[in-house]
Amino acid sequence: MAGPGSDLPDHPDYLWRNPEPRRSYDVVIVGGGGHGLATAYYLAKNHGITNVAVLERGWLAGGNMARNTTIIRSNYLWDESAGIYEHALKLWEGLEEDLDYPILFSQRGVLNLAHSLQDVRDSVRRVEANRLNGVDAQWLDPQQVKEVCPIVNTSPDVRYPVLGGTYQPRAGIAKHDYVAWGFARAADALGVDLIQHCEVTGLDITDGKITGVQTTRGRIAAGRVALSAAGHTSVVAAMAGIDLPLQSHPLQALVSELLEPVHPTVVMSNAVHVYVSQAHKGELVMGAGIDSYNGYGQRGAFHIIERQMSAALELFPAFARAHVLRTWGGIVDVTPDASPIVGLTPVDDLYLNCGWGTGGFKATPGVGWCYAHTIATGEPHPLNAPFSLDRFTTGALVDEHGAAAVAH
Amino acid sequence: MMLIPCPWCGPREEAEFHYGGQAHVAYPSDPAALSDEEWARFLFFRDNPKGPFAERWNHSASCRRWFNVVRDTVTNEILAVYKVGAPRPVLA
Amino acid sequence: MAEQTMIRRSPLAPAADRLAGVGSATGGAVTLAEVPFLTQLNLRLDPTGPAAEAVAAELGVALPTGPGSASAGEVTVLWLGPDEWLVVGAPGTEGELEARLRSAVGDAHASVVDVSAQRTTLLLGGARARDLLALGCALDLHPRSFGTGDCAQTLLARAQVVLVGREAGEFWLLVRASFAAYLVDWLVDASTEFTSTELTAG
Amino acid sequence: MTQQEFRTVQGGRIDRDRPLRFRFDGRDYTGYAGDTLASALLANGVHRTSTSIKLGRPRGIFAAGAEEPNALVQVEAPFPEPMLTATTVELYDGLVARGLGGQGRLATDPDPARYDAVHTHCDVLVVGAGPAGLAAASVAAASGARVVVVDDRSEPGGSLLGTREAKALDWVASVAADLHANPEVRLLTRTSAFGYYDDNYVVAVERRTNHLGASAPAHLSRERIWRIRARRVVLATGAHERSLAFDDNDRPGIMLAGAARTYVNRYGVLPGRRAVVLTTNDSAYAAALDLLDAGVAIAVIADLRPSVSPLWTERLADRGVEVLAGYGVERVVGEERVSSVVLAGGREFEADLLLVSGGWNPVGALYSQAGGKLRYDADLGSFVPDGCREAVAVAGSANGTYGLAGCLAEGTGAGRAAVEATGFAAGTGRELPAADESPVTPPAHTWVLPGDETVQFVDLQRDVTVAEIRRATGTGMRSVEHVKRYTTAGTAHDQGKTSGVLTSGVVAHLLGVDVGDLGTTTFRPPYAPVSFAALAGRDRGALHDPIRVTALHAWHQANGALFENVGQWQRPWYYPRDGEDLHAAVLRECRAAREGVATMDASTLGKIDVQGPDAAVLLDRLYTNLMSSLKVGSIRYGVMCRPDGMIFDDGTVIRLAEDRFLVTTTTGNAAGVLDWMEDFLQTEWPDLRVHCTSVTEQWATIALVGPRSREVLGTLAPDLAVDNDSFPFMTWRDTTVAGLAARVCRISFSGELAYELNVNWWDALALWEAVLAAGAPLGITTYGTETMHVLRAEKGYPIIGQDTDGTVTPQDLGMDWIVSKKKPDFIGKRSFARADTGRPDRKHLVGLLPDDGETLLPEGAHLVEMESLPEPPVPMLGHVTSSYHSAALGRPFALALIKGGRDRIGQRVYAPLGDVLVPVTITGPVLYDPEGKRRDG
Ligand SMILES: Cc1cc2nc3c(=O)[nH]c(=O)nc-3n(C[C@H](O)[C@H](O)[C@H](O)COP(=O)(O)OP(=O)(O)OC[C@H]3O[C@@H](n4cnc5c(N)ncnc54)[C@H](O)[C@@H]3O)c2cc1C
Ligand SMILES: NC(=O)c1ccc[n+]([C@@H]2O[C@H](COP(=O)([O-])OP(=O)(O)OC[C@H]3O[C@@H](n4cnc5c(N)ncnc54)[C@H](O)[C@@H]3O)[C@@H](O)[C@H]2O)c1
Ligand SMILES: Cc1cc2nc3c(=O)[nH]c(=O)nc-3n(C[C@H](O)[C@H](O)[C@H](O)COP(=O)(O)O)c2cc1C
Ligand SMILES: [Zn+2]
Repeated sequence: MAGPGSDLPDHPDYLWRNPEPRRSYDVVIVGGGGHGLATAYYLAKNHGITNVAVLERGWLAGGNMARNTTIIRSNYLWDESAGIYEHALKLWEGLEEDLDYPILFSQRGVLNLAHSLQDVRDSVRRVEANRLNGVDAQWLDPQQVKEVCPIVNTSPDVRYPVLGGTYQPRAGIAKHDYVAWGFARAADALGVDLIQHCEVTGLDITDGKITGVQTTRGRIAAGRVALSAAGHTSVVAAMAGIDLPLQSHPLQALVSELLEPVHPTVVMSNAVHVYVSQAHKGELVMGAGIDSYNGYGQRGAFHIIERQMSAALELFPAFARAHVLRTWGGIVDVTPDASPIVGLTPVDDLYLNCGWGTGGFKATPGVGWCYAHTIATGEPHPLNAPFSLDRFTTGALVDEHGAAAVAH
Repeated sequence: MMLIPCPWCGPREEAEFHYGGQAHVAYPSDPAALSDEEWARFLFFRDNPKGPFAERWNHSASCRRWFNVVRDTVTNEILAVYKVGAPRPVLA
Repeated sequence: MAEQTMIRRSPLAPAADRLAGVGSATGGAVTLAEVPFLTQLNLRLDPTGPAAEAVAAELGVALPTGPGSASAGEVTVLWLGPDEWLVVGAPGTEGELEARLRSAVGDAHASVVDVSAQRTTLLLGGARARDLLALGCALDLHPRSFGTGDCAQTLLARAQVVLVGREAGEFWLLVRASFAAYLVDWLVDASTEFTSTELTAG
Repeated sequence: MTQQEFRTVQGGRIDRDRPLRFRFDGRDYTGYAGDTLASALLANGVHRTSTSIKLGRPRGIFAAGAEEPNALVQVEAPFPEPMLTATTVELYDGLVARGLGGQGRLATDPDPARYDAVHTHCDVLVVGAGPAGLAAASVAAASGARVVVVDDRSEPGGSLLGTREAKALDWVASVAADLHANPEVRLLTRTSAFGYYDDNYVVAVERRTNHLGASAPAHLSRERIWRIRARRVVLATGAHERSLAFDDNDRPGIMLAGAARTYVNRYGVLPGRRAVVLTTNDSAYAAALDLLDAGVAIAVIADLRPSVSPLWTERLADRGVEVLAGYGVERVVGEERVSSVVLAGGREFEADLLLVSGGWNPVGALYSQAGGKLRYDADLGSFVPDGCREAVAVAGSANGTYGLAGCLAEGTGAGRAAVEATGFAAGTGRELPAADESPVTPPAHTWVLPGDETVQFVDLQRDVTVAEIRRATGTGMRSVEHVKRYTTAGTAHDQGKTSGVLTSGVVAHLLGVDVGDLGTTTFRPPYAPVSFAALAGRDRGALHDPIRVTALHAWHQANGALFENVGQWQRPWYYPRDGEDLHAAVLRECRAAREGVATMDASTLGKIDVQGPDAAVLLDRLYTNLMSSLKVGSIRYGVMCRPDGMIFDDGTVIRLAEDRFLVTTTTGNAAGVLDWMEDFLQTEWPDLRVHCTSVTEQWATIALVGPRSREVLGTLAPDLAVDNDSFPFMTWRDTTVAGLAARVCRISFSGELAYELNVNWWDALALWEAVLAAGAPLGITTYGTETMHVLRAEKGYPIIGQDTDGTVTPQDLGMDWIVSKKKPDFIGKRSFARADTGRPDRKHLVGLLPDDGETLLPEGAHLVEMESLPEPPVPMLGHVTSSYHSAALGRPFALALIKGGRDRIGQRVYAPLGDVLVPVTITGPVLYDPEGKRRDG
């Protein structure tokens, strides 16, 4: 009998070396999460820069990459966001082949539910913008929502009834760890050194230019340094005296036991605040809201979980007797406009990629691609140019929450 | 669920409070005199330390008072509670 | 005036039967009733200033300076915050009481706002009253921690309430009028637990 | 129906007078009250419960508690529940279950049970009611402190229940009786503490009625979440026995030695007839003796240690049992059930049971969640507590203390220290029972036995073998966290309770590193699975989120209103009459307002009383326009921005006195605006002498709108001079309306002559009925939010949150006039000087008229410049924020935010709708009565 997960493809037998850090690299990437690994891979692959080290303070991809709900979509409101997320989605569509690694990318579609008349307006606005930006998107009425996901409670006996939803058929999920390992293996094969348990503790700057990093495994010289430290970016940037408009918050998620397939797509609801998919083995994977305050503890408060479950049962009464097996938390770096910051810094040859908050997994290949370009050329890639740090000074924000687009 | 000691009501559940972010960020006395960079700093840039952080809380479900707290952002341990306007206490 | 009171409708008038039903369904383990139309004045002033003394003199009772309440005759003063109180009196006395308070504070910086209709009051009693509250209120309601005369603003079932310990193990629950019907739904549902003596765990 | 052939003749804590019928995998059985599904199955000779998840290998009952990795079952009746462990399902009459290899199945019918949550506070929380926990509770309770004791089993006693320690069991009973009798103590059985959060907040789930099956009382919650806030916590959670990796160590009939002991002693069940014992430590000997006493033959004891305790060897020799030191298991024969066991060297022993003890793991989950550190104790061969920030202590075998006397002593000490720390003088607990203790021979530290790694299981539940772990380390992985994710070890239902440390051990063994350096994977809540329904509790449906209603809500309901959720409020959306749809109803309601008289309940608007000598100063700083110049008796509309210059709320301000204003806010923002004011008053400008008080529910507000509204007001308010000169626009009067004290404001959100009548909440219904009665001859019509929106849109009045989205300045809305040039500063002013807010191509609020005079543009539609769409990305000009059919204009119209919109007035742009591009013409935002002639009636 083939049980759940037994049909999952086997991993390669070999992933990475565990090299000792060298004294010097052309590029040092701080943070071995999905973004850091993808950046290293595209630096090597697209730009031929292979004398690269990815320095990771813990185990590789053990930060948010290990703990996200893996939702991938590109149906963002603003042109700037649609540009970079759609670029990422297109890369996702070829990634398994490119990395020669089974990443379980499943385009099962993502539904974003609307529960108020204003949600409906915002949703239609987003769908219409998506279409004009070449992003697949549909507005579904409650009946159509029910057809896409039959277990959603579309009856009016819910506190905030479902008034419809947006649907992106090309959106979906992938297996987070496999994605990280796929990028890691490919980067390693191209000569990138992946150095684990190597925490960056200082940034060496001379005459406004970065020259290397101090680490728990000694000093490492670097021609260029690229930050990819997600929730810890403020801490690392502070080593260069750079303040950032970031706040790091706890964000939690949880899984149920393995269940027979009940949930064919991904459902997200901002108003009722829950997002759910059923992963390949059969566990329900669910995300909660962020804790309101800053936190670096990789854990969140319990009432957030209770709220999340009450929201889940509003939408999915069938989940009542499912069980929570495990909850966990990550540290998400949130910007004032809920859009990322990718580009140059006031320090020469020091680059910045952060602020993806609750939604940067889906960007992994896209941002890796653009960030690698930025690092290799010293100029922002056109797709990340709008996400510069100086938008906070000019006011040209890319306000994704103001426009009621949903995170994750 | 933290237990936050309101200086007026005593310890209460975190859910009764609103978070107010970094403490000691004064509204500039003359915004017009600030450069765009300085104004942007006031608007958007806040400390985000890993460790003790002086921050504001409002006891919104009860006495509606704002007060300051020094909390370790790693452990959530509350190291000090003090009133608005008081200087950040020096912690050993 | 009398005529006017006749046509007044308290927020929970339509729920009166359901509230009474809780007492009978639980055999008195939990009792609920609305105490409508209480006079309620929101008072703000500096507790260390002369206005505080003047008000105390006028009401015949000192303003509580921390979570708690104080009573004098028909007037009960509930502490809401370090410079804020709710002065509760008999129905229909809001005009007179407001005038008394205003004249007592004189020129001091103080505010008196009639909020009598802002919140309505529920009287909760019965041997299981505390257990009922524990189903939605995070305060420590053990008699050692919260007894007669104690007063706290807090959340009950995610609605903001002012909770006051009254005589004989009863409680006042002051709730904003717009939340009152919801809170009653919640309380009635919560009381299901006590509707039978069989296996009343906890 | 089978007889319970494997039931002992007597003994056990089951009630032999209460037989219970149940069905498993389609066959009917009986068991007794006090059984678990697992013990009842074993009593009937059923070991094999399921097949393994990936490899489909037969699997049986392996443990006797929450740590069970194998015996997963699906309950089918009385109500489906996916994936439970047979070892924790208490038997009840009528239980129907089946073994589960892979995925559980959710019910398709709604769950009829109730669930709830309750808060409790205590001085001391004791988790675990074994000897250590009960000893702690006993001293703590005797001090008078408030004590809560939780234990996940059906009765207190912990692992003592699985022994025949008569004296200790008597002690358990007397302590339990003491605790039950003490009003300050709550002893909760069937309650697992599953999460340890900040500030000693421990959450537990109590299974209250499940064991009653179909006779569970409906008025009680089935499961309850206990939210426990404890001043001190004592964790006495015991230890879990672990297995060893040897060939075919997953066969049905292989069981943890301690579990077998529990089945015999607690449940009166023989887990087999003849057993081989494999152990690394002394504990399995006691198990072997108890099994012998119950009639199970012990074929041999294989002890991996080269030298074993002479004491135990002697005791077993007395019973004719051979102990082989330095021996392990080479092979297990029998697929569906162990039939014999081959030891290293080839000796084969016939047996239907193989008892294993690979050592003990103190249960460190909650401690670790509390932030406690774990340290590897090489002598014990396990991870033990090593310091924690929270006010928590660990006692008993959870602390690595495995002897009974030690557990009792440690529990007592921890209980005493805990109460003393909370300020109580420690009392004297029940006198501890004497406990004989045999000297302990140190355990062997073995993880893997020689053999075929592909059939040596580490995580039974996830089918993870030593070979797979080797493959993981072979990829380059060095961290147990990686190995966990690569192999999925520890990620199943049991979260690796018996396998986690073993996994670390095997990795350490394969990498040749110290297991202490490697550590464990992270312990996360919940300690044991918790149902979604329990976590959701009663917060479902109408109780999911508070519903706020106005004083007139019942009237609206009785009169057929449909409602719109606006934040937590429910507002009448429109009032359809027979057969009307939204469109028809709204056209009718609008017409009434424009041509006759109409009325709506506007009570949800936020209202704040702002008092004090500096009230005007405060408002001047918060609003973009000047409020200090407002005259007493007058009203002014105002807008508030965030410091970034974006609009955040709007509303009217009425001046009641020199030092007193009444501010109204949007429905959704009342609390936000009050917080905003308090924030500035308390933290920025404490020198301002101002007090703010919410009066949202104090006042009910009824809008009376339309050219004939004056007539209605005139009839209702005989004392009020209602003519335009006496009562001009944007003024207010206190008067009597329908005999009720009322404040009447001349405000219009529709462009028509209109009033807002404010009375206190109690009088709202009386006023409303009076207004309807007085207006009846004029055909007064009630209207809801939709009509309100149409009327204001025809006038170009924006709705904050609909026509704005947090990126819109007052200037973008064409409201330069509301941005004071005179005031030196107000919140938001500085941001208007930033580069981006000065851009000429910012989006402006404009009107749109579809050229065909018929198409209703969807709200959210975008506008483009071109007549036919190019390939994406298509440059967009902006989007439709509001769009309606207008009765007054006789056509649909819209409001939109368009790039440089004000400079485009008169231009034609296009709205792509599906495949069609609808031409529309940009106009100014005010489409109805631009001269404002209708305002005065
Ligand atoms: C619960 C949760 C759910 C989420 N759900 C989704 C979702 O559904 N869809 C989606 O698109 N996104 C989601 N996200 C967000 C997404 O996970 C992140 O945006 C994304 O993973 C961030 O990029 P990263 O992978 O590089 O980050 P990380 O994996 O966090 O990588 C950063 C790395 O930097 C390392 N580091 C930090 N400081 C140092 C230092 N000084 N020296 C060396 N290394 C250092 C860290 O250890 C870490 O490994 C979710 C996040 C969480 C927490
Ligand atoms: N000989 C040995 O090597 C050995 C090893 C281990 C234990 N023991 C014996 O076992 C006993 C240990 O006593 P003890 O009091 O430390 O532990 P215990 O195992 O007797 O009791 C712990 C209790 O806590 C419960 N529990 C665990 N986690 C829980 C949670 N999260 N929520 C609710 N309940 C939870 C368990 O179900 C159990 O009932 C002693 O008698 C000791 O001699 C012996
Ligand atoms: C998409 C996804 C699915 C997961 N599925 C499971 C699961 O089935 N079982 C499990 O125990 N954990 C599962 N986890 C959670 C991990 O075990 C772990 O909690 C998470 O990676 C965070 O790491 P930490 O808890 O070790 O800090 C899953 C995580 C993610 C992101
Ligand atoms: Zn307070």
